[in-house]
Amino acid sequence: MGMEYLVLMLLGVMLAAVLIAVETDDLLSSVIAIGAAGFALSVIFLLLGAPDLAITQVVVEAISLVLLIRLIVTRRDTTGETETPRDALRTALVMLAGGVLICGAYFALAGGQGKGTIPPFGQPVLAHKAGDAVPPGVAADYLARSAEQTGAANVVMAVILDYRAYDTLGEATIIFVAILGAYAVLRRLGRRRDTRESDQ
Amino acid sequence: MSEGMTPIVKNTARLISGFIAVFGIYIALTGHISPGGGFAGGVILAAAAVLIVLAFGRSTAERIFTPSQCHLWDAAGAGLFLVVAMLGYFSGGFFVNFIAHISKGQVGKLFSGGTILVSNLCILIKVAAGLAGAFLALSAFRRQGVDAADIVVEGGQKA
Amino acid sequence: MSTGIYILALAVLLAGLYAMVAKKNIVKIIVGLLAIDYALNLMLVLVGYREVVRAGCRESGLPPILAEGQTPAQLAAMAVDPLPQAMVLTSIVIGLGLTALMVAMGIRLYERYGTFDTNRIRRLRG
Amino acid sequence: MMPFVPLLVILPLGAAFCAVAMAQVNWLRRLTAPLAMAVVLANLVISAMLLGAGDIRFFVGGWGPESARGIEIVCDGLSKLMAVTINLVALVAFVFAVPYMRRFTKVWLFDSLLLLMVGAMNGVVLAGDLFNLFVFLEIAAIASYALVAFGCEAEELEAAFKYMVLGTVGSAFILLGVTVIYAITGQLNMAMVHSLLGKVGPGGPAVLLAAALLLSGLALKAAMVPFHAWLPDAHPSAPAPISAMLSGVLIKASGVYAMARIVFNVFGASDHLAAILMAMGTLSMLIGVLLAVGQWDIKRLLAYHSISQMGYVVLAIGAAAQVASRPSPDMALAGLCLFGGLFHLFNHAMFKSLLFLSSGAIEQQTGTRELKKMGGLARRMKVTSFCCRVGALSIAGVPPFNGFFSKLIIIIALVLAGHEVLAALAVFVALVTLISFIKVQRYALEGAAADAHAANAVEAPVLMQTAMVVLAVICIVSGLAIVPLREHVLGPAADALLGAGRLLSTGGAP
Repeated sequence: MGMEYLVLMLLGVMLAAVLIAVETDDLLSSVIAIGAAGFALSVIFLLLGAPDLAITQVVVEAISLVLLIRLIVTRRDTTGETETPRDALRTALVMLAGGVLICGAYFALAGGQGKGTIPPFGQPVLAHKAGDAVPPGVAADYLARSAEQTGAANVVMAVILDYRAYDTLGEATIIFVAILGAYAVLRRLGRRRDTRESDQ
Repeated sequence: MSEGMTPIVKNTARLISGFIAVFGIYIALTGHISPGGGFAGGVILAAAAVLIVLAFGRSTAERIFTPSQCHLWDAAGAGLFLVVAMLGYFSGGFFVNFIAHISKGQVGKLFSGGTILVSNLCILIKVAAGLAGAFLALSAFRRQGVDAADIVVEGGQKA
Repeated sequence: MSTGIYILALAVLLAGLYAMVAKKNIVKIIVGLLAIDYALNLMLVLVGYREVVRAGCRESGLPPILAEGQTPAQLAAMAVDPLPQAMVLTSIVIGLGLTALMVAMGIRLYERYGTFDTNRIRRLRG
Repeated sequence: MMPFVPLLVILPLGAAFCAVAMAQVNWLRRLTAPLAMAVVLANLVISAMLLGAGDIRFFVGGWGPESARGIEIVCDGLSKLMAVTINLVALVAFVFAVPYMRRFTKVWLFDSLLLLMVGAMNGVVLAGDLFNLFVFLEIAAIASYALVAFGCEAEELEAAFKYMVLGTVGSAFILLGVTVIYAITGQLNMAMVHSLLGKVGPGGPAVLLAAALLLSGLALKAAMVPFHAWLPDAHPSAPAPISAMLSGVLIKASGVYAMARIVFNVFGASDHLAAILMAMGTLSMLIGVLLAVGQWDIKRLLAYHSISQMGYVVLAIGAAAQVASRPSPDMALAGLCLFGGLFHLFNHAMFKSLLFLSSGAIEQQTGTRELKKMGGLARRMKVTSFCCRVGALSIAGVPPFNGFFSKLIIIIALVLAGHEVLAALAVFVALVTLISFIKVQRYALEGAAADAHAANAVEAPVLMQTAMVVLAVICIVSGLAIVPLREHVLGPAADALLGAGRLLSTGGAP
């Protein structure tokens, strides 16, 4: 029970860090604040029974921070933000979308056990009781049978690399394609100079 | 030399980077019995490479691993993962855990889980090489002077 | 109470969305991307979280890793959902890839335009 | 046939990994483009062979159908139609790219990124699992961000960044929608989710939230009108073969296809969803074409027409959903709507790729994209102008070409479904499209050359001509071969969508 409050508190820290990161004028502070949010997130993962994710989140956070600091450290942006009427419109649009989303989420969550709502926190479909409309889902199967079917003690790894290994092929391809894309964008010259000159 | 950071940082990096790399490999190897996995391990291994690039500078780091090698290992890791998946074709499907069909090993020991161990290693290689290479490419754009010179040439031709 | 956790996670998402759509600085946009990513990952893990009743009091669910001396049946009765965690792992990787690509583009844009301000990065009309 | 289905995804991905490794060796570097072409050709052959086979459900990892433990690959009529379209356009784009990409550095990066995009799109159309769909959508999207910026010029980077920001927001909505669906049902397999959503009550607030999130995310990817801001920048900035791929297939595979799949096969056709689709389709159709008329940059003009033409497709799909969700649905009419929509989707892939490729050829030979600076190209670039004319006549809906038939079917279906106003709007949009393309003909191909570049333009290289002629021939033939196409390709595709809809309307609907 106390854990719920702990998660709520950490979430508050995270929200504050994200808001600081979004609103502060200094880019370095912004990056450091988002790093703080990421580390708070990894603690939340640990509390919610996801140690795999906690480890991954910490190391990914470290690498993303290095990348972001690499981006800003030698590049001073002296110009302040310029405000145009379009920006106010965009802000209003985001606020509107956000309001709609929060309302939608509230109705989707409220009602507890009602029909067609998200199950309350702590009682997912997995924790199925007799009489529920929805069977416990595929996850119960994974938990009960992964040791017997795949021989792996870590069920998350069994899901990632055996049951749903096709997704992981996609995941590996994503990091591959993103890095290849970064290489493509970072080429010093996109077009050959000689041909361009002869074209003109 | 002006490249890289101070000798204190360099010596610390020299000491630590090996440990970081070994920890990354350990995390990947034991992914199927304890928290971790190939991706986290690969990122840790890449962090060791990033540390070397940051501490010693880009040209020193390129004596240890060149961008071309990074591409090669990146592609090799991804390709090997695909090969492991394709090997399952002979036992009747795609991505079949064919090793576990033969022998599962003892649950909780290192040699268990069939192809999960092998796949974790492939992902480790892929992620580590890819991120290290990407960081090398990014750090080529560090100094403003070089970048600014490029703009003038390009802009002059465009106009 | 439990709704509050979801709503707070959505608030983080909205802060990120606001930074991505309305902010004019490339670094802020990347920060917004990271925040959106955190919120999505958190939502997935929240959805898979489970409380168990043991000896009359509510406790948090176990991590889905078979420890020494545990049987799979115990795990199935008490562990949290492993599938959202697998999805989050993929989602974290996507976030890292997008961050790397965006940082690369940010470096090039700064080189071409000399600023991170997207109001000054505006040669196209649309 | 069954073991070949995953090859559609594996071959391009594996070839892309190989291409990156090959490019690190000097003497192998030139072979990446032939490798890519060979692989895409093999894919095209496989997908054409699949057309003859029945529906295939393939379970990855050997986990059988009983529990949906593994990921399912579904290859039904719609997937086959999309796979053929994707691989056909990709092959043509690769052939066109050989001479076109000579101006660029590090072409192997282009080859492997495009291969990854093709593989990912094949993965999208074969996915039978919501999260798998999201993963492949994301691969295709990331590859396209990088490809839009491939020239590394300021405008290209700017367009790519803008595209990337909006694309990421779209992906975030999609993932949130998938999360909500998983929270309700505990399943990710589309068929399982569909049957479980019937049990929890299709009108529940969480189900509506998930539908809204998924639809708005996919509408961002498909550049439907309230979300279209990125497309007119991103598509013209890319190299011509990539523009052809993006406008020709990417917005279809990762936008419209996924939307149709989710509306019909996951949520089941319902009145609200149909209304949303029809509204978005009509708005895109109108606003896209009105914005296109004023454009003088040929590639921007084509990009705005993409928005408008995709509006037709989404309108037809929405009308089909609306017909199918009526109390006593007329399935033949819904099938006719879908037939028109999907036929237009296929035709648009062909003629829009053709138009983008010919605009690329014109840009390369004259050095400009401004219509006013061209002129008289019909005499100097005979093959290119012929192909450009075929494409223009097709998109404008002039009788013997394929665009005419698909628009006609959509309009007839709309009238039959009782939407006379929308049908009239569709006719109006077709007329405006015609006017807009008469402008292109007038300024680019006819008249006198406006400046020295246009006056000195010569015909494009042979491979570029070949690529364009292939597409032009398909544009002419598919208009005439409408009956066999309906029999073997489009009919099964429409059935794939309506099959589940029929189940819902007789079974679980409240």
